[in-house]
Amino acid sequence: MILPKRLGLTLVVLVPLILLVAAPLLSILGQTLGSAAWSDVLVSRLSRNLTWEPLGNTMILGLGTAIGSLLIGGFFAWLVVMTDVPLARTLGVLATLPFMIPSFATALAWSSLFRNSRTGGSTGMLAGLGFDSPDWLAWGLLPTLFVLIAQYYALVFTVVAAALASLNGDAVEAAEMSGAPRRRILLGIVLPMVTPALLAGASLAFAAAVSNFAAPALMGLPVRMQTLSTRLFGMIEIGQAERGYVLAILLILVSAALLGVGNRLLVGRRSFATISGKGARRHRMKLGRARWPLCCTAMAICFVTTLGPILLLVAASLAPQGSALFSDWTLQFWTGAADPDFARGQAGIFRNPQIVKALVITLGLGVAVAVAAVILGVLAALVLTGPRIRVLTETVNQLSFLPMLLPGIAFGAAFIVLYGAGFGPVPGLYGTPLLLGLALTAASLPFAVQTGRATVAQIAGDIDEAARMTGASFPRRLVAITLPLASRGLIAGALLVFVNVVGDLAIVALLYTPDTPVLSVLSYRYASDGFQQFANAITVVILAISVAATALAQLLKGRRP
Amino acid sequence: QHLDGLSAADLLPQAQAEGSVTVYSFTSRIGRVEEAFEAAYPGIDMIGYDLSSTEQITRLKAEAAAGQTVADVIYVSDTPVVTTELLESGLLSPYVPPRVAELVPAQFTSPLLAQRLSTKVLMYNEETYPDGAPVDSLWDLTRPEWAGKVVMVDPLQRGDYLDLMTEIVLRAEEMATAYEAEFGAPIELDSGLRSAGEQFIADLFANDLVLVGSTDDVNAAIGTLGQEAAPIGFTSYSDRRDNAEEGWALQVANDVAPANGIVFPAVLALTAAPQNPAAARLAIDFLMGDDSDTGGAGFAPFYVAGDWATRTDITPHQDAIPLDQFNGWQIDAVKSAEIRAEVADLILTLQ
Amino acid sequence: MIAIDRLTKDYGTGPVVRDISLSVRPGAFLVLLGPSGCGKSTILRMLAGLEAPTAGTIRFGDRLVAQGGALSLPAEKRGAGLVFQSYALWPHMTVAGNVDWPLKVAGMAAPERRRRVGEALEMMGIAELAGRHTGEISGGQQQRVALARMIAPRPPVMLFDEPLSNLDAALRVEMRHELARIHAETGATSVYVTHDQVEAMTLATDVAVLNRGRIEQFAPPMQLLDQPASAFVARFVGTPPANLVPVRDGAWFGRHPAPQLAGRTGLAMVRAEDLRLTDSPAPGSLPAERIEVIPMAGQWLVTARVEGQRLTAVVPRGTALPDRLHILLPDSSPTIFPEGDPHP
Amino acid sequence: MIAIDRLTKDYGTGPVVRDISLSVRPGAFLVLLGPSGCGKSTILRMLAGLEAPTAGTIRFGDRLVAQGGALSLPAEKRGAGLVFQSYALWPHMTVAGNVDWPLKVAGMAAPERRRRVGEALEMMGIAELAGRHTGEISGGQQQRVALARMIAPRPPVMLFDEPLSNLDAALRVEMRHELARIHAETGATSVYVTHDQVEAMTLATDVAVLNRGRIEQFAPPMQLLDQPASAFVARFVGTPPANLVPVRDGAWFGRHPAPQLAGRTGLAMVRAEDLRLTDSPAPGSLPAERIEVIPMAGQWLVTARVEGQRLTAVVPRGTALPDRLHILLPDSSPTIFPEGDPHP
Ligand SMILES: Nc1ncnc2c1ncn2[C@@H]1O[C@H](COP(=O)(O)OP(=O)(O)OP(=O)(O)O)[C@@H](O)[C@H]1O
Ligand SMILES: Nc1ncnc2c1ncn2[C@@H]1O[C@H](COP(=O)(O)OP(=O)(O)OP(=O)(O)O)[C@@H](O)[C@H]1O
Ligand SMILES: [Fe+3]
Ligand SMILES: [Mg+2]
Ligand SMILES: [Mg+2]
Repeated sequence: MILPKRLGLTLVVLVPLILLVAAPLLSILGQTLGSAAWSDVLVSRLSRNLTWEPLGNTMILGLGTAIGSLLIGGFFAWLVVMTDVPLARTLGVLATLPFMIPSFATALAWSSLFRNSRTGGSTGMLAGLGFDSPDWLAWGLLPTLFVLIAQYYALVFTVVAAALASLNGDAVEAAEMSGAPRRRILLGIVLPMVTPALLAGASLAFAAAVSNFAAPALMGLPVRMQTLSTRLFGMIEIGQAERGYVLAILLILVSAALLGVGNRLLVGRRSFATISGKGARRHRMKLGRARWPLCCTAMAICFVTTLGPILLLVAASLAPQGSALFSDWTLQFWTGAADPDFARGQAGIFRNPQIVKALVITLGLGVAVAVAAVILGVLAALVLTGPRIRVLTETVNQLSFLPMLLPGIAFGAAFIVLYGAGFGPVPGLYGTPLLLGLALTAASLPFAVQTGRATVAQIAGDIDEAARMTGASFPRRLVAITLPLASRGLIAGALLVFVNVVGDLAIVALLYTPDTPVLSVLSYRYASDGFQQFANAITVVILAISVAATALAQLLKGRRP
Repeated sequence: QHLDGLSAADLLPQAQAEGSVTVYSFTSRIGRVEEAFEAAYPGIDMIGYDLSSTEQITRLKAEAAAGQTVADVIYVSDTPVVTTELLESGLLSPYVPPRVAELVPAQFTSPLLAQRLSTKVLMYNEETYPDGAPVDSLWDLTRPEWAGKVVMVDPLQRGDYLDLMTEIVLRAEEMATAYEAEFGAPIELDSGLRSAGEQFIADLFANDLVLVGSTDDVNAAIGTLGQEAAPIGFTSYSDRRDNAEEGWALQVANDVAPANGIVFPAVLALTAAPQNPAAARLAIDFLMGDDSDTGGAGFAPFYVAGDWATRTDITPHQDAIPLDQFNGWQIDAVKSAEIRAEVADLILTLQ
Repeated sequence: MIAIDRLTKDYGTGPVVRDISLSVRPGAFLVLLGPSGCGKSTILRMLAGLEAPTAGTIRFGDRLVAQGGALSLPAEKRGAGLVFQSYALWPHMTVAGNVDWPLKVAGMAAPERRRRVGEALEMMGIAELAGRHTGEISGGQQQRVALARMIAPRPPVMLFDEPLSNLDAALRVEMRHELARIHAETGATSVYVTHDQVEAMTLATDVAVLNRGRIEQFAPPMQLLDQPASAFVARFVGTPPANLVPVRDGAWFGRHPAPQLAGRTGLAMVRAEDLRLTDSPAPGSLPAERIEVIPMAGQWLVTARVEGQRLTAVVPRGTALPDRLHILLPDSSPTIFPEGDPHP
Repeated sequence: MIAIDRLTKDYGTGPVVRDISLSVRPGAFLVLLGPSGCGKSTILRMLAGLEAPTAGTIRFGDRLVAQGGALSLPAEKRGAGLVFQSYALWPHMTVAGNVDWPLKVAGMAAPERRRRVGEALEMMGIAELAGRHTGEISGGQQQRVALARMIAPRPPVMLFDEPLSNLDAALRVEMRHELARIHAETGATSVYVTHDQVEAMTLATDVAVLNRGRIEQFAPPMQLLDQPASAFVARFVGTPPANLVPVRDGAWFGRHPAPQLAGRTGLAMVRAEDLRLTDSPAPGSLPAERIEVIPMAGQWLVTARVEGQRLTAVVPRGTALPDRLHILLPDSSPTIFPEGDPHP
């Protein structure tokens, strides 16, 4: 028997996936077995409100976000990477940022425009101009969808831009030769050629949207719109965790089915080998007169989705009153000494003795997890883009995608149960940063795998074959050939993982120790006692780190020919 | 256990030998307690974790499953869940320092020792309604003029709001009486509803109740200055102390029939097998405050207007209504826990 | 040194290499010749270890390297070099980097590597491009990089897939001589796919003519010309290849009887040099329509349509060639193939 | 219809197209011939609009489509079709999809498109591959897809970059005839890059021979053979190309005086058919060493080393050819080029 090609690698990838993803998932599944939660969720008088309506909303949001993100993110990626648009680098950075902005800031931006009097308080700018927005514009599906798209188009952008950057010029030139107008080339040739990246970006956007809690909670609850994530959070919060877990499993099943179908429909047998072994010149499309209009359009989108929320977030860390963000700014929340008359005696965040330690640990964790996830990610990507092996390949695909959909708290708990105590010669990991790192690696895998796979799929088979002919071993080829060629995707993946880790709270909250404070926990601590400005200030710090990482990633990418 | 009977002074040597104590706390104020504790008992390292009640519960259960006990002491609210999920399953054990046993009323020492009391009560905007609360009964909230103008956190998102709803069901008889007082006729229950409490919840939701995600959202909704017709809603009485800083005009509606909401405890307990049993007890003793009027350094972070110490010898905060004049129901964690899930299901069908 | 036995390959769309057997001695230079899509590259890829055979075996010397459905020694263990039809250059490396990397993999020391890279680039006439990236050189230059990369480590088995197809005639002659020299020097057993008859004729020790995945003829090059084994080979090999004129019942095209063809039916092989052209009808001549005239080897190759079929004749340069010609078929043909494809 | 004036292109590594001017009438078939890397593809890309000239102008008819540093009408507005040297197939589409897409862009109705796709694939002999993806067909098949894709919309200007380089000889003849037919039918002005002399001779109305970015000669095909403008052209064009024998002071190789060369110095063009070979020394013969023998057009092309230089002679098939030969140079040469490259 000839063993299927890549069987060894597939197994090598499966082992960590099983340990990091399948085991926790099964342990969560185990908790729901035999519980009444399954029937409550699926077939009781509660199931309509508990399950089906939220599921419907979730799917609308997930698919809507995926589509919206594809359109905007794809457009940006094309504009920045493939054309001679002015300010391309700036646009490139701005379009990456929304993913790093916490949802509540983006929601705040929407609210500050469209908020109506339904929840009292202060109203938005439109109301100030005498136009009270209708509820459908201020609350519910539409604004939630907007907030989600405004954030997650950045995912599609990041993945697709990486893929486009390694597109062979001549295929696009061939399309230009056909006389097709630019839009036609974009939609007919350029984007379809990076289908794996589109699928990866859309999958990530979908997963991020369906698991997002803040946006539907802020924008949806006032009109009683529930999604699976708000339900799931609520059920765990009120002590009915099993129901929450069942909902999560349901979400995973539905998403996995969608992912599977999407893969089959969009990828199929087609090849996306756009990095070919015949040298081709890079190619930037001339926009001509459309240059500036397109640049302005892009800038406008960036302003609404990036600069606006950031400005609000910064303001919210400077303004004493949440209802008057642009008055009485003070640096007290940042650098102020403890003053009993101010913020109940709380000193500014830079005087928090833990901030430096938290900063260092957060960065360390971010970098370590990014490296680990990207290594695993690229191996998984090789499996996914190589010859298919029945069942195994699809298992790798699904396992590497679903951690985003698992509730972080359950995921963290499962890690404690599975690896906390240790077994046999393996020491217990509970309370060590390693456990935190492992869990975060697992949780970040989707970013690494999806981005890696999108670029690895572009490498024509003969490029690796040529390396095999020289007698080079797999690791050698990986390091010298595959990694450099996929580097843009990997850098993008590492960036997404890093940002995800730096901002994560759900998993960290359950696994951190006071010895390993991280920024998100500090922020959470402030928020939990109502020191919102301090929490915002920390969030701004996290954002600043993410922006710095983005800039660094841009630099790294720019170095490559 | 023999340690339970020891005074703080007697616990100290062993506690110092243990050298540290780990506390899971639902509030970050544990940080300040930590400083004070380490100042008071040099050589004993207090390690504070800031974890929500849910996280504490999940963490303790996972620790138990993994056979690893990290926490010695927990400081938590959400008593209905804590009692069922943790106390009954043996993950916690109660402890009342002998020093305060006499100073805390019995209802607050069992099943777990309550350290202080917080609230989820009806509050209004005193700028919009300078003449006092615009309602005199919870039932007013079901009237058409309050349609779309009552704000609270989704009870299926936050345990304390579910506790509030549960208490209303538990107090069905009082609710029935209040109904008759408000509308002049005995209450008629819709089919499928079993009590005046359930009827109230149904009517409240039917009256376009506005749900939000957090207490801060409620505060902003009802408290923000400059509103012509501010909504009304349930939130924490203690948040009133932030009025000046946040630009709010929150005020509690105390004269509301039959009650304006709930008063619930934050409890202290030992984990089932603490690694530092003496230091753990010492920490609880410390958190209960010293013998001064305000409870001293150990209690200082919790001595705020709108929260009340359970110790009768601590002087109530001057800026707040004293507990005995406060018109809220004190919840019963055990009874609450019994019907809480049912109430949640009821609410689920109403949404 | 290379022995192929009953080799078959099926990508799932029907067999593309069918039941091929052949063997060549060590140091042989085997040329695979055949129409586009006949399976040449596939055979090369199976020899290289990049594709596992569906059935059949491949042996390198005594070593069984592949056996259909059971074993396929991976490419990196076979010690063969391959020039890809698609070049398969590594786009992130410079020209020199592409040539250097295999040497690095082979564990050569830096000075030796530098020498070999320089030598290989020099030989291919692309030394001054060493620092360029592969997207910054012309197609023919890329092809030469691919060739240099394969040759530099001097593998014991060399596989070439149309390695000179994008070079100009002059350069192709140069390169051909270089390859011949390298082959003579190293004695590496080589398998060479080409569409260029001259390359096939000059380089090969053995030629396999393939058609639809089958071997039509396996023979030394000259023998292909002199004794083609089938109509297909006759029509495929040679510059120009032979004409195949249908003969029915002893008559050319079934209409122009020739005494020496008496009773024969089939496809008669008629070499271009055996046809004669006149500008006026002659006894036994057939009217023809001139299609094109190509100067070659001091002669003219004239292609004309006769009875609806294209025939090519060689005539001395300067022959008068009006649009309407007359063609004189020979009296007979040395070889008449049965009509119809033996492998439908 | 295409007029190029002082066209120059520099990628930043020195000019690769230098100051080229030429013009062809509508319907012309211009062939670009030249060694690898001489700038053929670059010229084609500038004509296509994919590359902007550094200096100089390009006109399509009256229309100025490119002017160095100032204007370059984008590719999609030029109405030209291009067969890429690298094929540039769209990997995510099937064979049929690749051919269909440009038709879709042109706004053709579905039935018409279906017809044209079918026709183009049929013409290229790849109709049965319509449903395959581009990674699942052979190199030659890919090249034919590229050709079909360009031809199907019948663009008014057709640009070909070595479109038949990966096809076998027989198919190449077929395709050449198809291209000639299409050109005759549509009258599309065509520019065709090739290394195949036969293609150049048969398809071209005009040939530009390029060398290092410059035009060496611009003439109809036959004229190139008969009157090469430079030693480079003489050495580059023809099957086989002419030999260039150094003459110094009236003597071949400066050592074998020939009366009619008296006083001449330079590179004498000596066609292969003007050389004679003998197996024994004859008066005035030079000793030679046989390198290779290639059967072609019913003759043998013999390459031999004489005085350290390779010379090619045409001899009748069957001539006796011992390893050591003797070569008889003609009495004179019609053309003697000055020595040295005019463009160093
Ligand atoms: N992007 C580039 N940067 C620098 N030099 C380039 C670039 N592209 C091509 N060249 C150089 O320009 C010259 C002309 O290239 P071009 O591709 O036009 O050659 P060509 O005549 O088509 O050759 P071939 O027959 O090998 O395809 C070559 O020497 C090549 O190295
Ligand atoms: N991956 C594949 N799946 C299905 N069929 C394939 C695949 N690769 C090649 N083929 C088919 O197999 C046959 C042989 O292909 P191969 O590449 O060996 O041809 P070739 O002789 O090298 O032709 P060329 O001279 O055009 O390069 C072709 O008809 C081709 O269409
Ligand atoms: Fe009233
Ligand atoms: Mg091939
Ligand atoms: Mg070229």
